[in-house]
Amino acid sequence: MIFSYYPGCTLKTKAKELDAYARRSAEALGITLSELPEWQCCGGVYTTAEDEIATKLSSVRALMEAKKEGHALVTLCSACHNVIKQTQYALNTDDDMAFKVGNYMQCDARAEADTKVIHYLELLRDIVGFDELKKNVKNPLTGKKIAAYYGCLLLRPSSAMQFDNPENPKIMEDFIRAIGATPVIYPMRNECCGGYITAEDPAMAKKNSTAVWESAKDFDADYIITACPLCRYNLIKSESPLPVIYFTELLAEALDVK
Amino acid sequence: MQEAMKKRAKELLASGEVTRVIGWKKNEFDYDITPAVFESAEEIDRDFRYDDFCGPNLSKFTFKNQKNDTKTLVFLKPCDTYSMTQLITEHRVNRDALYLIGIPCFGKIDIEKIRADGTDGILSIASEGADVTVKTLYGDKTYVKADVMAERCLACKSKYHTIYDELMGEEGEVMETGRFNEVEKLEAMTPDERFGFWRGELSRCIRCNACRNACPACTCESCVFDNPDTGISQKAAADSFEENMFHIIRAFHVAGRCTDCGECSRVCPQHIPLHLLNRKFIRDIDKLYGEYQAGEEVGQRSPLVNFTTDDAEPDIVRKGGK
Amino acid sequence: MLTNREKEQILISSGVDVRKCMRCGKCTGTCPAYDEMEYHPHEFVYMVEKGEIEKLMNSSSIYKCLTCFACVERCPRGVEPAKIIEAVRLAVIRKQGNNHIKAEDIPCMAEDDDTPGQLVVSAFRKYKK
Amino acid sequence: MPISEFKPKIVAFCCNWCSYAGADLAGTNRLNYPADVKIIRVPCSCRVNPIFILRAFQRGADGVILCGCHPGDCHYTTGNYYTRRRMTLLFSMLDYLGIEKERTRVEWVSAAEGAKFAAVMQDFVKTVTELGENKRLEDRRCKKP
Amino acid sequence: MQKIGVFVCHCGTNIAGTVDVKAVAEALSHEPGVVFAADYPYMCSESGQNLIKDAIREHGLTGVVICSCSPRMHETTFRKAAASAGLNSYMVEIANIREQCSWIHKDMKTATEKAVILGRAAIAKVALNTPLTASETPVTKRALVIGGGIAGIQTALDIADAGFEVDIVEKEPTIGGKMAQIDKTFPTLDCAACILTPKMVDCAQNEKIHIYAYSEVESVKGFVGNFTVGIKKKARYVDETKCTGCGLCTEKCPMKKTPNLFNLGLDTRSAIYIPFAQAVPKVATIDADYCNMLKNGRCGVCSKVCTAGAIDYHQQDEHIEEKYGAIVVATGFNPIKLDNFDEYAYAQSPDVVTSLELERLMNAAGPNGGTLLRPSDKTHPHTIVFVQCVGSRDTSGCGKPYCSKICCMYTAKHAMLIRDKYPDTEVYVFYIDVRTPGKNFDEFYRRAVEEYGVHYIKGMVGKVMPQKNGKLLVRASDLLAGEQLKIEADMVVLAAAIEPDKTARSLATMLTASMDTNDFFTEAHPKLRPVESPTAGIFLSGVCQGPKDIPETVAQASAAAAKVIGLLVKDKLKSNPCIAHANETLCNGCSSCERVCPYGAITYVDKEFRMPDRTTKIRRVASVNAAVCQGCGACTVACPSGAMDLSGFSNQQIMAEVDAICR
Repeated sequence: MIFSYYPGCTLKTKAKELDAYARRSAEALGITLSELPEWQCCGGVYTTAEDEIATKLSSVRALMEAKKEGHALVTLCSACHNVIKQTQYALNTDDDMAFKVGNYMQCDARAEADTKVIHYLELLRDIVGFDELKKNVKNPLTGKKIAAYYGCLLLRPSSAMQFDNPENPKIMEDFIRAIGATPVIYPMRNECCGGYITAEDPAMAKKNSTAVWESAKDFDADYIITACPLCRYNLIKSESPLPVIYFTELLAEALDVK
Repeated sequence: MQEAMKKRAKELLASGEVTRVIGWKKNEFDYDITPAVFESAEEIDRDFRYDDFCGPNLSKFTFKNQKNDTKTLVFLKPCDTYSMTQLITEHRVNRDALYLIGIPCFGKIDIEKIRADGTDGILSIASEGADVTVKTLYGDKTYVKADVMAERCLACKSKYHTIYDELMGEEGEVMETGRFNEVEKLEAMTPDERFGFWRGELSRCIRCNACRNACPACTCESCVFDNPDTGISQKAAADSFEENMFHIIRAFHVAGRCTDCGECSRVCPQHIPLHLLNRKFIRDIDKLYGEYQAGEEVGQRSPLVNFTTDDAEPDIVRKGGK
Repeated sequence: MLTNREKEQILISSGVDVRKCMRCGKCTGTCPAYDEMEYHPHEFVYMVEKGEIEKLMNSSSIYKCLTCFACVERCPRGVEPAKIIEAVRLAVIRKQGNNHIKAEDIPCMAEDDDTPGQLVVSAFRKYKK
Repeated sequence: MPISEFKPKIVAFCCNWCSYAGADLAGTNRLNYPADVKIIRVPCSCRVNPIFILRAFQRGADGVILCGCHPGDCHYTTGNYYTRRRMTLLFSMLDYLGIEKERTRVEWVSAAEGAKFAAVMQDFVKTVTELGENKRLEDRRCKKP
Repeated sequence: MQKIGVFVCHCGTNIAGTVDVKAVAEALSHEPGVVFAADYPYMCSESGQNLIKDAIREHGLTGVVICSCSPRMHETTFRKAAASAGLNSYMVEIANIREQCSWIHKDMKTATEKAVILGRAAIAKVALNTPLTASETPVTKRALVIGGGIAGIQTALDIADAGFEVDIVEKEPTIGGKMAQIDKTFPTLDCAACILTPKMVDCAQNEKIHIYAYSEVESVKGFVGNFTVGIKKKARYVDETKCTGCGLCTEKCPMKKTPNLFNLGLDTRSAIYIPFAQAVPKVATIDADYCNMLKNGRCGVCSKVCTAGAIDYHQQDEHIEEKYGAIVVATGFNPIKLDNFDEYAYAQSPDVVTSLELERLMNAAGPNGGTLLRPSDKTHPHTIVFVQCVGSRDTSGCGKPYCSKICCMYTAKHAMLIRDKYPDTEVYVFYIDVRTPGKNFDEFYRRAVEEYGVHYIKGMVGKVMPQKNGKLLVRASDLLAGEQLKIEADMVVLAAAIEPDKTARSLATMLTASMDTNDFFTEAHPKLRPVESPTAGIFLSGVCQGPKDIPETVAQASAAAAKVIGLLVKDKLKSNPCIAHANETLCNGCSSCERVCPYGAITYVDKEFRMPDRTTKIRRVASVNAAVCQGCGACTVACPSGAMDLSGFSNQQIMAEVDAICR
């Protein structure tokens, strides 16, 4: 099965491992991730303003590119996923936005950007299936207590993301079970790490991130896993005593392709 | 087949099982065939015909000439059985007073197609298998039957008989012959083209009522267009509106009941393809409410007196879905 | 009448109908940036409705919002306070010379070897035009 | 006739139980919609015969709209289900004959939907005004000189 | 020769403000057939009506057109006026120039022109009106109440008290409804069971009342005065007539792990059960999903211990048909499911409960025998947080857009009861507004604050976070203090919005009674006919019509009963004469009309017709039962020959209106 793939900038630089493990694991699961021939940076964060058009165009281009390729588009970085999904949602629900974007791109933007976009975790859940994944695990991570950290970007706003229950998600926990480990459920798993505020107010970011790992630690987790390079950065910067790793690394380990 | 039919008809008359026979008879020309009532063996021997010109649907004729107090034998082509079944569903004929014999049909010939070839002064026509031989004042001509068959027969929907007491010949099957192709062509046109097409056709209507007279679904005691109390009665269309009105309402009134026998177009002296209106309704019904063939079974519920709670909204037309 | 024009701009830019707010304060109850903010999400909504845009524009609160969408997700009236905050911030940084973060700030960020590119582009999107 | 001057004639058939009451509610709430709309009260949308619709066009209407209770809410239980089928087929036939499909419409308006009634009428009048005069189903004898 | 009178009403300035009424009267006076035209400030006033009556007598009017408000307002008034002057009341037509003209148009010229056209249409119609006479149908003197909560109970008792038979259909094994689950009632704090159970017993003992418990309405046919209702008595596997309610079976039943639905699943019971001690009828029921005997044929203990021999494992659903003159809907409510509100951790922590669950937790007959304990560890809670408006006033799509009305008061009650019984427990109530419009309601709420020291905080809870130590960290805003609060609570109580019972929607369809977008039944008029459905013969009682508390429910229940009694005391009902009729000479007998008739009002008869050639012919023709036909007109369009027509809305009349409007 072939999917178009949008890695995003960070996965080409500081988060190469997130990308590499994802590709290797996909291959092991019989999924071909075909990187879009042309893509630009998503911008890192979605601009909600309705009079901001230019900042949304890179996502629109990625969507159109994927449509041309004829496959559903898979993303991996939480930020890229959030920006692309929110852009697509705006195109579909806001006529004015669709009109303006169409003018920029000289096309019927809504129709040409209607590619299905799924996150790598959704690929595992909906295409591969966690039961099937479990069968492919060669190296189950039995006994590991893992705290899934969702952060904000995968879940919210749920109207656009349609990813999982935004207040009580289970996709990462199901993933953890599939690779043989034990999920740890803790209340801060869908609260913000501070995100980009670390550039503006590092202390604030530290406070937010600390609250997250403290909560995970409180519930006896061994590791924290995430899909977002910035979440991982903030958690590490805030001196998390728990190792913070990308979920794809655990996946690769479980599939024995690390 | 004709001889077998005659023999059987005479048998039934002789036995007293029936007192009347409805079939076809030849008039002045070979191709001028009309429905008729036969009440004696002599009449049958003299006039009874069954050949490739016996197009008229005997169901409507039966409806018009029915008698309750005596039993009538009616010969029905596959087409005609659908109409007969529909008439029985609607309580328009008395099944108990009828003895129905299903007969095969191999497609009827459209004399207009022979004439269109420039063939004039026809003395006689004989159809044998795939060949049609025409004797004229100016010599003989031979046609391949498929070339001169009526359009409605080329798109025949069924060789199967939905009702009979007795079947002569072999039973046929329901067929798929692309009878909606013409409708689809029209649907694919722009509204302007469609408007032009239908204006061109309907403007030729002379309101002779031939379609209404021949139609086995048009059996109203009094047609709304003849009844001065309806406020829409009209004798002749005085305006293009009335041409449209008559045909829209006629098609609407038979929608869900029309068996697509094609009599309307066969009898139209102006050659208006009226069946394309009825087929449009059939096609919409099939697509929107599920396949439905009127006259398939006695007691069916027509889609227009039926519904499901999740039917399509009328919006579907405006939005161009379907 | 300056404020009315500004208000109009905020409403158009955010696409938010502030009049839908029923003053429950759930947005603020859930905001992770609460302690660092002078004006809180519900106050943004209320003050924009009242037309008190200038106070908001002059407050550092506009740079403290994490765009985590917790307020958007949990608002029972579908008001979307985060979009209001972003619209006010944009109204500020779109003005000439008002970039909150400057290109020269990048090297100090880049000094840190682990800084993901995602952080730099996000910060630029939020604080610079 | 220039579009700006063109005032369409719109006939609205409203069922007594839902849509006529919805129209009344629009009035009670002073919700404006164009005066081009004239309402005819019928007990149920299923009372509307296709003949009435054609008759309206014949006599000079530029648009005909039918309003009834929402499917499932018919005062007579099932009337509007028949309306729905009849009108879908009729509208499709008119379209097939090349007659503008925007001139006819069915809308479900409940007794509580005064605002919807006004909005529907505004929209319908706008649509019909843009289409202009009904030419394709007119009867020239019924036109004023 | 038509003699039509036209009467244009000013309705004060309601019409005259935007319509030139004199010009309308003048324009309409020239219409064919019109012999009299006048305008008057208030046509519906006595003097206005006299003007009409005088004109009818003086000019010998054959038809009357009144240009006024909606016929839904005053059609009956004017019909009566006409009748009293000797004109058949169906010779009156109304042109609606208020709701559909003066109130929606601002420009005098436009509105006047439109009023004239509407008047013309009414004149064109009235010219074709025919005198109609209403027929009469008998009334079945028996009422059906659907739902056996406090609303249904009160309605049934009042109807029975007036001497009429009344049946209650209740889907649960016992009547009592939500009130039976409640511990205390506001604002008096008296015990719910103490005031409810005597009424339940009254129902059981009243010989006019028959209770179909554990039953559902399956079908409704007919019309006001003459409903035929199909009732399904679900199999309870216990013979109601034999069971004495001794409860021995429930003690001996080995399947003790069945969720106790009466306690909202907070504890368990046996598979054969009596919901609660005061159940009516006090009869056991077997839960087929849990009973071993019914599931796999192994057990049979209850049958062995039952001395009355009441257990019947082979019992089948029973289908009953009954006739009623009136039907009262009292289907009540349920708290909404909280799936969309996981920020409050309802699914994650057993210590987050709904208010109704709290009622059971505090009830002496509840899972803890009346001692309030945390569900998770059965310890005494020291801090309790109440969250108001969970899913109420919610337009985000997660909850309900309306105010559930009862939550403010029951929360004050809960807070007060807890502080009274456990003074060491701190109680916080997060509110958006405290709504207390009711007799002694605000005083009650103030007592909670002033006497009992309940902490009311204006603001909303954003998130509830279960902690490792078993506490619930509540993050909320205090809007008045301008603070973000973090409270470590032992329990969180959610005031979940209430919604109509799920069975109401399908019932509404059966009854052809309309509902609003929230699935509450619509009343015939929001102010003036609040307990009647727009569908004749259907009445509304309790929360099925909109959120309300117990006092209001009981008041409405009695009001509905009064309306039912008003109907049942009549021996006959006049029926609407605007019904279908078949022209036999045109009828084909094709059955199209019969198939679309929702009331089965059409039958066929064989009729002899004389033919032009002096022979006779027998034909099948349609015949309409005037008592059954409701006048929808579906048949008139299904009929291809135009034989079916509708009195009062005939083909000719409607086309005359079309013509007049398009003129």
